[in-house]
Amino acid sequence: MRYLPLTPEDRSAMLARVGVDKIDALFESIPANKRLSRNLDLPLRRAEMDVQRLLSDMASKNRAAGSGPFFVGAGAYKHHIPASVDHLIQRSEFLTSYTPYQPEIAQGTLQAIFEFQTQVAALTAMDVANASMYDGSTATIEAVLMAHRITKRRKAILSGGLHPHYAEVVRTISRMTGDEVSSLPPDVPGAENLGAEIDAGTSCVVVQNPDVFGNLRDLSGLAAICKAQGALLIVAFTEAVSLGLVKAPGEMGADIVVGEGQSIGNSLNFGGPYVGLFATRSKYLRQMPGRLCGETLDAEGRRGFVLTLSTREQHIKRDKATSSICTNSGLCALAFTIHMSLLGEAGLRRLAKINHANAVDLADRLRRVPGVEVLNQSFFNEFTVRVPVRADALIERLAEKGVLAGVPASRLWPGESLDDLILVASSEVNTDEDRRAFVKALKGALSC
Amino acid sequence: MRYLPLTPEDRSAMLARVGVDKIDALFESIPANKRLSRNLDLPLRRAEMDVQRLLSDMASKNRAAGSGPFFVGAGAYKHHIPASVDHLIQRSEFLTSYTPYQPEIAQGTLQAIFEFQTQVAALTAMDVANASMYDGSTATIEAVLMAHRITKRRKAILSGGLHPHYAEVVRTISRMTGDEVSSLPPDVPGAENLGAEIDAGTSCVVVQNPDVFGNLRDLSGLAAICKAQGALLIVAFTEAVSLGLVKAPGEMGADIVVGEGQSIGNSLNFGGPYVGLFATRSKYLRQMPGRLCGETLDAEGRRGFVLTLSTREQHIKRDKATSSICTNSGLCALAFTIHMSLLGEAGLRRLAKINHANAVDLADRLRRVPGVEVLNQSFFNEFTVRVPVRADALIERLAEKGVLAGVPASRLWPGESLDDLILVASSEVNTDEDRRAFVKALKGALSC
Amino acid sequence: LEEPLIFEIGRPETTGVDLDEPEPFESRLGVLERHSPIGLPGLSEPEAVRHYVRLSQKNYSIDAGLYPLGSCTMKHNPRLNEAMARLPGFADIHPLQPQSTVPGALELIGEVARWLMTLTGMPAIAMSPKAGAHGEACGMMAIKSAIAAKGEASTRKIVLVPESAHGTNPASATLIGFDVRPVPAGPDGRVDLQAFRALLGPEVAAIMLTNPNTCGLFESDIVEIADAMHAVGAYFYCDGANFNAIVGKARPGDLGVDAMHINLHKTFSTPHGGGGPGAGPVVLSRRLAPFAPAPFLRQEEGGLRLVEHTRDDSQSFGRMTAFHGQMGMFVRALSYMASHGADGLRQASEDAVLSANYIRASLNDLMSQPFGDAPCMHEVLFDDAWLKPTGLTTLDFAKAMIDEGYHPMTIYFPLVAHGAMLIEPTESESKASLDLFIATLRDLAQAALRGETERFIGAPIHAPRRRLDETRAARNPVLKWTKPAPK
Amino acid sequence: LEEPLIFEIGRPETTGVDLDEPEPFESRLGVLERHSPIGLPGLSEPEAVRHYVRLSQKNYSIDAGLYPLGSCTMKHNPRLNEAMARLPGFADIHPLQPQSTVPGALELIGEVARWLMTLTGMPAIAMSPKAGAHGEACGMMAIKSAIAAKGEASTRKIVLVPESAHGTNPASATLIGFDVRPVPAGPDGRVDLQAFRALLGPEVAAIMLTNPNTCGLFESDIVEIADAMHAVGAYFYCDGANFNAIVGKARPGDLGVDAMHINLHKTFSTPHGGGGPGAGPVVLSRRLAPFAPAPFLRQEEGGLRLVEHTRDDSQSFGRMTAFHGQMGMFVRALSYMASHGADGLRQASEDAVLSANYIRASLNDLMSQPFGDAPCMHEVLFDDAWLKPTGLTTLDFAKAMIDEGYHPMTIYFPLVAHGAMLIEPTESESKASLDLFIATLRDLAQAALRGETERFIGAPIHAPRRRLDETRAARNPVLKWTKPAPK
Repeated sequence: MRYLPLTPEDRSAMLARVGVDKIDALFESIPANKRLSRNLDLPLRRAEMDVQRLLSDMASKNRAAGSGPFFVGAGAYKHHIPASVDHLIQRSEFLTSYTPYQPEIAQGTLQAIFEFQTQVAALTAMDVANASMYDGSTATIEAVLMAHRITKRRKAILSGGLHPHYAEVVRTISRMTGDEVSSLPPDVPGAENLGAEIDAGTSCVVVQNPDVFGNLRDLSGLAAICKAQGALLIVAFTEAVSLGLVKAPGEMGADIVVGEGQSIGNSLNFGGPYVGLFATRSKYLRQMPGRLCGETLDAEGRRGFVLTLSTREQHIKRDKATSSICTNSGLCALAFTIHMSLLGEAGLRRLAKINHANAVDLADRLRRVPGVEVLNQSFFNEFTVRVPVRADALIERLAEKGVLAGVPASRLWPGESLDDLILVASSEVNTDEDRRAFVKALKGALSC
Repeated sequence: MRYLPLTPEDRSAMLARVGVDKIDALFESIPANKRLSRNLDLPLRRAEMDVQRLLSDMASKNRAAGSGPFFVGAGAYKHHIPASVDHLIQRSEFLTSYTPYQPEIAQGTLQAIFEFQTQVAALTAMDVANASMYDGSTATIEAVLMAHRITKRRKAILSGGLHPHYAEVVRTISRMTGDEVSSLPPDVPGAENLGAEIDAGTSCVVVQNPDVFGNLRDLSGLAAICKAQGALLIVAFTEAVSLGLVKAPGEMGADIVVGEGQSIGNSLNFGGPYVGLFATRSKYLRQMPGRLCGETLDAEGRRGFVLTLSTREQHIKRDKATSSICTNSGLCALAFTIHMSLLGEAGLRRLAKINHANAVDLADRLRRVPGVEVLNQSFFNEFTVRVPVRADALIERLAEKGVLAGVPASRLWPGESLDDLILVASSEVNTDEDRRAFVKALKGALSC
Repeated sequence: LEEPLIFEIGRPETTGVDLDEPEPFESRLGVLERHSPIGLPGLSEPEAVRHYVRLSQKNYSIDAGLYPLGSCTMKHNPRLNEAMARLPGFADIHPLQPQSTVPGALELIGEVARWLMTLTGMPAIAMSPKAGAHGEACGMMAIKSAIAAKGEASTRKIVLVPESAHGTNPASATLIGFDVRPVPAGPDGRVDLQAFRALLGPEVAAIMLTNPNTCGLFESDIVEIADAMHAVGAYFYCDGANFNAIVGKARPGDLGVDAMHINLHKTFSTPHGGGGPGAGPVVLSRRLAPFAPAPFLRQEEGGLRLVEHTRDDSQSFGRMTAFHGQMGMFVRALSYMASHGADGLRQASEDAVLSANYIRASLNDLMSQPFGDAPCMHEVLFDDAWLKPTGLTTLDFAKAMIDEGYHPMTIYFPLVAHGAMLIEPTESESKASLDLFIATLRDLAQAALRGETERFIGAPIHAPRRRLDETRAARNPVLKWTKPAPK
Repeated sequence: LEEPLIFEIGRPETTGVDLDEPEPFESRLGVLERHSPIGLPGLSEPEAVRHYVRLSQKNYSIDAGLYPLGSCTMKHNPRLNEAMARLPGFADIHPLQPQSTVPGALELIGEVARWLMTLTGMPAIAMSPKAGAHGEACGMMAIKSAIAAKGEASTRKIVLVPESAHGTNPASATLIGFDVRPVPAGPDGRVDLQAFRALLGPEVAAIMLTNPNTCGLFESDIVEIADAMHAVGAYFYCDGANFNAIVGKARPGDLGVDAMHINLHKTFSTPHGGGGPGAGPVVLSRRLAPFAPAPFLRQEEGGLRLVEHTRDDSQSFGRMTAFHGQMGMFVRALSYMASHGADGLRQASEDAVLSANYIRASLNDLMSQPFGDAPCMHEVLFDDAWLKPTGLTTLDFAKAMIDEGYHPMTIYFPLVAHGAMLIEPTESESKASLDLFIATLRDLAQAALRGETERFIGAPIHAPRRRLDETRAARNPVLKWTKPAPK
């Protein structure tokens, strides 16, 4: 087998050194009646060529985002990733290394993490960021739990503009921990009064910006109310590119910022792996979950980087840890950092501006389609439209016409009577032609 | 521009150091009336995304070999290349390094070349091999010129089984040098009497095995005649995989062996880049063209590798060099070496056997199609069939049915009355289903 | 060569991504446009490539050398996996595009699920957990839900965790609201069965047991343990981190396991990537299956469908993550499993165990083992008793390995061994590679015993950095770059 | 760490490529089956990956550092190029599959041809030459054919080649059956116009002139030279190796050039790959166009057609290679050209020239220049006059650069400068990178002048190898591995 270097002769020689005559002698600690004596009912080994064929056949049944006009967002976004990003993260030394527990021979990974932490802190306008979480949704529940630890309160208020999957993750874990969650109903116009929900038992308010319907929210007032009530403001985002054009959570008074970093450097991947971003104020540092990289000196006084403050982590603190997370999204974070280094401030701002321009253009075209209404006052690169038919069926019809036109709200909020809404996203990858194709297909679908 | 690191401020500072006030001051040695003052009539710079779209659109208009049943050979062959080969040759340290003229910091490239030379010598059963040529055809004319230098004669005899493009390359250069070439007519059955062509002025005989029609040739007798007449036997091959199953040129008495190495490790690439293999007897070493890597010791007595015997080469010997070649096919040779290291002797033999088995199966199926005749007595993975219609039109019709069925002989030998012949190749990538599809499409095409 | 930070070489106005300024348009940002500087330097592509290539050159990797980290299973990462995960049909599909446009993706997830269920002998699986610890949480939530369904939520809250367990086990259990009780190890490095039985009772919800355990030993009493748990109405969570030892040799489902996460980034060769991403699907017993989280696959007329929301009458405990799990890792894992096949996977486990025992048998005369010298599974555990007389520590020994060109083994874990050195060679090493590693360790051990302490306490010398001051880093945390004050 | 040869670690029965034995079948090999051992070791995939990763780590590369090889143009190799060249529609198409199935490939070749003709201002192009020297042969064959067509084949056989030329120039001319005459350089490093004119006559076939020349200087008299050649019925071949200096700034076609090869692996960023592959398309003047080799593109009704055979009445001189040229390199080059655009290419040339002059102006107080200190093009030439008093050689200086983390510049070329050091930074270096390089060279130069010879003669120390014994290698050539005799 091509991945197994030992030859039959090697195995014999090694068994001899070990002092047993057959390999099964080494498995005798497994109860005899539980040992498998033959192969399981699965295919036998295959040539690389055959595996390639097997998987390529499956892949070819899927409609790739890049194969036609594509406007699906709602938590994951199609962006162009520079070719050098994938080249660099595939370097053996990044791809096949472990968590940098031996810093002397892991400075590459560690320095990249330090750059990542600095970038995330700058983007969110917060003091400190960790080395990544699994994704935006798991970062959100970690933020809620962190707020509970800090405030010693146990109730979270979830905005009706929070991605419903994020809300569901928070509710799921909270049910287990016995913490209280108050979820507000879907807030299409982004007009809910969150401040009014806060009481003395409120640990935190979780609000998303741009919210899941695309509305931009000025959170400064809410931050002030939170502060007054002793609750923490947790701001989530699902579209990291928005931070190039939209006021940062830290600028509006957030205590903890969490978000999905997929948009920068990472492919859609049908939902994973992605990279969760997590940032907070310095004063809350020791309640922060996840890995942290810090600067230090080596024995010769040269700058170097190490994992630090690991007394918060499970491998040291076990049941007292701030989180159970171990493996995080290291390589996705590296992709994020490389892509962000390539963009730089000027590139990110321009990328964000193009996204916004494309979305504005699309919204303006869609609102001119009879029967279609764009609901947003403000938005970044995603907005909500009302259509005069069932949105889910319409989306299927548009897909048949070659346009992947967005996410029907009913897919995210089944049973919430949002059946005529579609979340529509547009990024730099959409051409004018793509947008025209969307409008044309939409008109066609609505007229039949 | 994303590939240009200098900023406008950098440029100003640098101009100041240089002591000129504008960049054009550095171009004043170009006659003033020949300096361009504005952009040429070409598109301006484009985003990576846009270039990707431009090139992807062109690529998508081509029918990839892997997209359906594929039986085209005649000098280039579709084989499966292990994924690790491409990963390794894309390592920055291999991909973006120069010819290893500074051996202390190029041992990676040098050792790989040394392995390549050893592999090629073993495969061909010759004493020494060089570090690669451009491709099989240019290696062939280099071999002819080398034979002229060794024998001090100036006439080459080209077998009628030599790939006609190879023969044309030899004739083209020889016309320039004033050397004589005797090209035998296309030899479909592989039965020509080359020995009879040799005379006292003959420098070399060039014969291909398997020949271009697929026939296997026992060259031992011809080698003896060459030896007796003082001519050199040059054996060419276009399918390196054949060397895993077919007696090696060196075993049959070849003096120089040249061949196309594309089959191992290299994609079809519409004809290039490929990698020319070149091997000979030790006694002819100093007349060999091309780069050579040799073993030596460093100042501390450790084994190391260097380019050697470069007094044969153009950068030292200039007009007295054994060849003008400078840049060769380094990275393609590396791909060859890695793929060959993965195969090993057992893997190569089995790969060759599968190729042969698939070709035998295909030949047996095709010969049962009414009106179709397989002309070969012997073959490896390619053979010639006679069809009852014009082959070129038939190939087009089969292509329309999704089968790329081979090369019509008329494409290689226009005007030679070989209009009803097709060269058909089958490798390990062809499935049983592919072969059935070929037969079905062929029956369909012949019946309409 | 020193490599600066991007903040030291980049410039805010430089970009390695060419984009045209859009045509003028009317912004819809309202008052929320970001005006203040962000603080992100940009690099041209040549600078970025060189920066990250140079950084990479400061890393050790499995591609460049043996990486004997016990309990981490640093095995070869096949390159076919990477190529397959990058097929546009997998990498460039959106989790919320119509399911009708991604049948191949659902098929792939279904195939991975089938392989994992068959290899573990378990009837159900949750595919969405993002890594091992996330899988642990998933399994423990299924257990908690099952307990709640039986009306025992308020009484059954104790989770037993052996002292040798990974830290994630107690952390995950606590996260889910359980109380953790340690289970001591016996003198043979396995669960002390008597002590274990003494802990049982109606308040016990589950045991979290790693098997093979982190001492590299198979818990031979596993069936008794499982039966005892089930007898008191509790559940058996198995930490599958060490599944690599027994794939194709034994099935957790036959041993009484109720839930087990599978680290695709250990057993099934997806790359560790300097810390992630991983993937931690959880196989479930029949009794836990109803509680599995959404989303999950369902075979329907017309093909597979991904169920993203559960009905109100469902027992599903909810949702673990925004989307469907680590698709990119699923592709790699299936590529690996399909390549090996049932026979190759079994062979891989055998080779992993053989290689660990080969190392054990080649070092047992020099180095001490906390629980005596007996066959181990895929990793072999030494302690520092043999090193005591030299005055050197496990850390010193580990750092000296770096100078010999090796990544150290896992050290100071598991906690049940003093100064633990946990070596896992995996099945990916040739005999020549193992022999060289053994010779190097023997040479180092003999040097230590001869008193050549200077070779150890100053190590590493031949590394991009000498030993780094971790105390300094923690005392005054510098967690991001800040612009130095102008001099 | 030492890395053995594959022959020392591989085994003939091991393979990293799994293939099933075919069903039994009747061989058609006749008597020609190969039975004797071949001598090829095999490696499993983990072994092969590690072996070649480790070998790679012994190489310097442009991705890891400045690579100032004069006349080699080691510029950044964009990664987009690599991705594009691997699209199945380019990488996985056969040169002999029906032309109707590859219209996009023909379009691509046509586009590359259009860009190159526009940038050079030349009306025709031969795309098939495989590298620079092959392109030289192509151009010289076109010239020879044109001469023959005029009936001067037997009388016009002299090719003028300046002393500073690349070795490929005289080698190519000789290969084609010309006789080479050297043209001396004047005191300013350019062609000595008077000496040149003295060589002219009816026997002169062509001049091969590199411009900018290998001293980094533009041949200011180029129009006079071209006119003089044409006046005597001869042709002007331009070696385009240094085209990177003038792309978008001047067009060879405007200067009277008849033929010029273009190194796509220099000017247009296709990677050097440790020695190749390159690509050397040749642009041709109107008078040489009829002699271009097959295959070539022709616009026909229904689209582009690749003409693979020329009719008997054609003046085409024949065929240079089996197929259509270096398609993989064409894709990369177009990716590069389309990315830059007309404006970016012009800027690149300006930056390349500016960077070379910046180095010149920063080192001219310490190091000597053979032809005085004056603006250069994209490379700057120093000689060893300044080093003479130290007793050190150019080689010593070059090897000491290795210890500072740099690849040496081109040394001992061109031959017209004593102990030449030819530095070409290209446009890919940032100012910070240039400044560090300059500082390092100044530091080294000052150390040399201070007499710190030991830092040079023993160099390199910090490299995978110390200086290698090239004489030993040449005296007793060991060109392949042979099995050592058993002891």
